[in-house]
Amino acid sequence: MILDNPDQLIVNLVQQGLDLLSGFPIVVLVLCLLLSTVPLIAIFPACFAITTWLERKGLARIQNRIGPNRAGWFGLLQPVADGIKMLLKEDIVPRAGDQLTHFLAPVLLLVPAFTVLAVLPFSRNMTPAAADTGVILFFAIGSVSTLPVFLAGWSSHNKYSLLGGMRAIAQMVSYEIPLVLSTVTVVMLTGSLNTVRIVEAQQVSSWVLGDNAALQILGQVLKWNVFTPWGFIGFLIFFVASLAEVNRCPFDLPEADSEIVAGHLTEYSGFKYALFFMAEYISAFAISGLAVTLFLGGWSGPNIRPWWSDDPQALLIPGFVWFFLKMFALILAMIWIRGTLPRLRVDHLMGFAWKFLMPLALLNIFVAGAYYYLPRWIGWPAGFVVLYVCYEWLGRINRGSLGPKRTYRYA
Amino acid sequence: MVTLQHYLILSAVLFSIGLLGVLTRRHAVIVLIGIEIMLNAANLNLIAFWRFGPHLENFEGLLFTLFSIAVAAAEASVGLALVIAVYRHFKTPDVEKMNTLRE
Amino acid sequence: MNAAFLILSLLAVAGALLAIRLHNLVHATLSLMFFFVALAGLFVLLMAEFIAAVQILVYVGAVGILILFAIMLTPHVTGENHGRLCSRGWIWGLAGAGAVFLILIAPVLLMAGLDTPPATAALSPSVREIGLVLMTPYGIALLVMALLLTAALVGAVVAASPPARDKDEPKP
Amino acid sequence: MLGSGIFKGLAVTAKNFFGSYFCKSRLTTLQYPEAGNTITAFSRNIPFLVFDSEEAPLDTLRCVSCKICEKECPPQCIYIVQDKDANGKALKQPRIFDIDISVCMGCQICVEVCPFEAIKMDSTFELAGADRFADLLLHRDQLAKPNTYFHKIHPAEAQEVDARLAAKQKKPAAA
Repeated sequence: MILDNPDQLIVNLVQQGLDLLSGFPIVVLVLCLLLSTVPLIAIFPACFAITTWLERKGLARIQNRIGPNRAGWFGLLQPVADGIKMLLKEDIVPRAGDQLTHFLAPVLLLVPAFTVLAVLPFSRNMTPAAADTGVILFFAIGSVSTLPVFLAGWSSHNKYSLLGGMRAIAQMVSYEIPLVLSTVTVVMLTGSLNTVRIVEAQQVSSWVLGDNAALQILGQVLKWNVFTPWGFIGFLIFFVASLAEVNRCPFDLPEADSEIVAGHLTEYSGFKYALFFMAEYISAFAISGLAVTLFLGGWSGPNIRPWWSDDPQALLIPGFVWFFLKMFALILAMIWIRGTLPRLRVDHLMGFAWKFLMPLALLNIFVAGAYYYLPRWIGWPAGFVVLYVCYEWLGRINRGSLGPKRTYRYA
Repeated sequence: MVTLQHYLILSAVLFSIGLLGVLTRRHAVIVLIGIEIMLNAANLNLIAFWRFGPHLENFEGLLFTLFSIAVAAAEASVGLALVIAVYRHFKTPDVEKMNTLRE
Repeated sequence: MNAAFLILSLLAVAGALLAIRLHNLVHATLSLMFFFVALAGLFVLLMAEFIAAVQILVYVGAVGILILFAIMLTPHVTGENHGRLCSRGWIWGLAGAGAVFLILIAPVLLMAGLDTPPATAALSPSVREIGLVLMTPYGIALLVMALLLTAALVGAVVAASPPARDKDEPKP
Repeated sequence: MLGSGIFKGLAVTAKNFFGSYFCKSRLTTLQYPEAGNTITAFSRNIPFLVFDSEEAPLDTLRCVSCKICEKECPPQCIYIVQDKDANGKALKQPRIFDIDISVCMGCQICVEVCPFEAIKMDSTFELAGADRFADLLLHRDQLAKPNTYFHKIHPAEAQEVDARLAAKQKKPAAA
């Protein structure tokens, strides 16, 4: 019965469909290629549209405004209206700029943004490219995205654009280091770079395969990496660094609108601008998806086996539901932070990456190593204590002096 | 069928292109780019020999390439730092004009 | 001949040629990036997936960006008003490169007569195996590499930092 | 604890977010066409010409076409041509009085300099048109609005002006 395992419903349906066509290997090959790419290209832009609406609504409510409410029910058609507007706008290219690179930059930025999605495990057996080098592939392809941002800044032949581009490079290169170092702990304790293996390692398989429903739920939650000391700090470092990596507030210096107009986006209009915007959001999805995979248990969530099923692997709620729920929770946290924190200064930004996040991530690796060898009942509290002390200590030595207390004569 | 020869010819072509860049261009950064191209051509050679060699399970070609990439990264950082330092001194990126040893 | 190999090798050769022939340095760096990516594709064809990832991470993500930074830190470098592209005596450079090419290609062409061993059965080494080899027999090499990278880091900072100002000199 | 300020800030924004759903007084936005607009007695936008009698609007314009406002207007958006009778004698009224509101910056200098209280500031703002040249050049008949309208939009100021005009009319009678 195909309904035995709701979790694998789509996978099984696709498998049966492909089995029907097994006489035509070329068709099957093409279909496999399309099935692993088209859903990504269809679903994530749709998520992007929903997120722009969510972001505008959320930010508006945070500032006690109403937000878009004209296009469609509760303004839900606003993304469509924005898209049409962007398509119809004039595409302006600066005459002194570099025509070819000005055109190439948004396209080149979109390619890595979409490609990295392929290594994310959306559910069991639903990883477009279950590569053995998954995590490193993610960072390798992700690191390409600095180049188009620079090219956009340079090709516009505009001071603000160039400043934004240079800021973007400096920021992305610096924050990649804590980002990678915080994932090292997960890779170390899982013993694999494969994203599927990393998710499977965050489940207590004996409990999940057992008969007790409560244990099935707990077995898919308790072993998430975020509940360990190194995982908790690692997740925090990863999240903060990923905010900087995708140029979100409070690290949106490359496109700081109050200082340098819009940074590397200044000279872009129409659909090229929309492409930049989309690439930014899709890389935000990708990096949140990686955070979910590495620290928040990927597709596993409070889930039980359907009562009518005999398959021990079967799950009631499909795994991708949990994956997307967690991913959107992180995106909402990003929006919340955007509505709260003001932008950093450039020197603070660099200092935060190099003097605070990087040493903390390095210490975290040592703690993770010790945690692996110590018994859990020592390692767990001791890890938290050590990391908390390090956190406070690093904060203290980075605080700097406020200078002499100012007095205002006329105020 | 792609054989070892194809990779070797490709690698030789790339190496010569890199060498051409180093020998004929005047700009210091382009000279460095030529050196990077040559290093990459050598890496391709190493991997091709590993792939078509008899001992796939030893990973010697892979590891050699890994180390050579690391060395190339170090070389690039030091080389570009030197380009900047030399530029600051001579006020030109032109390697032809850097023809004095002191002052 | 394999279509993937043909396309990737043409891309690599075109990227390398453009990288050394273009006037505009940023364009040259861009085509160098295409060369790096094409080479990573070739590595994937040769079943060295991990090396391909490292190639993109190090070359496109780090070395290329470093070159761009160097270009941006030295003013008057991006312009195309350089006049001559090649150095004096470029003809000798061309001759030298051609000679090296002939020397490199000769053994390959001579070898074409011999029967080469066919490629062994597909084996995609897992990262775990590479890591184990890297840690046990090549551990010392790894440590030396770490030392080299640290030295390069310090050296680059020292070389690129501006010369120290004299203490007697009045501050601007 | 280090970083606790961030959580305080997040709490504040969360309170705003949820508060805007429950506490109506937080949402101060007026939904413009349906819920009216926010024009007050202090709103000032573009000038208009005041006339006294509703029966003959263009004959009872206070404007005497002295052209002071035309000279004083900083962006020079006012164009006046004096009216003449059949004999060619100049009349104390404008034949053409045009204001290009795409140029007008709403500085109110024309109002300040007018000795006859003939030009006043309007508070209308729905001025969009389909033609950016013809629709934004307002003519005499479009600019002329009754004194009652002035009373409606700026009551206090209009009363003051009426009192001043009445005093002026009395003075020559007394003298």
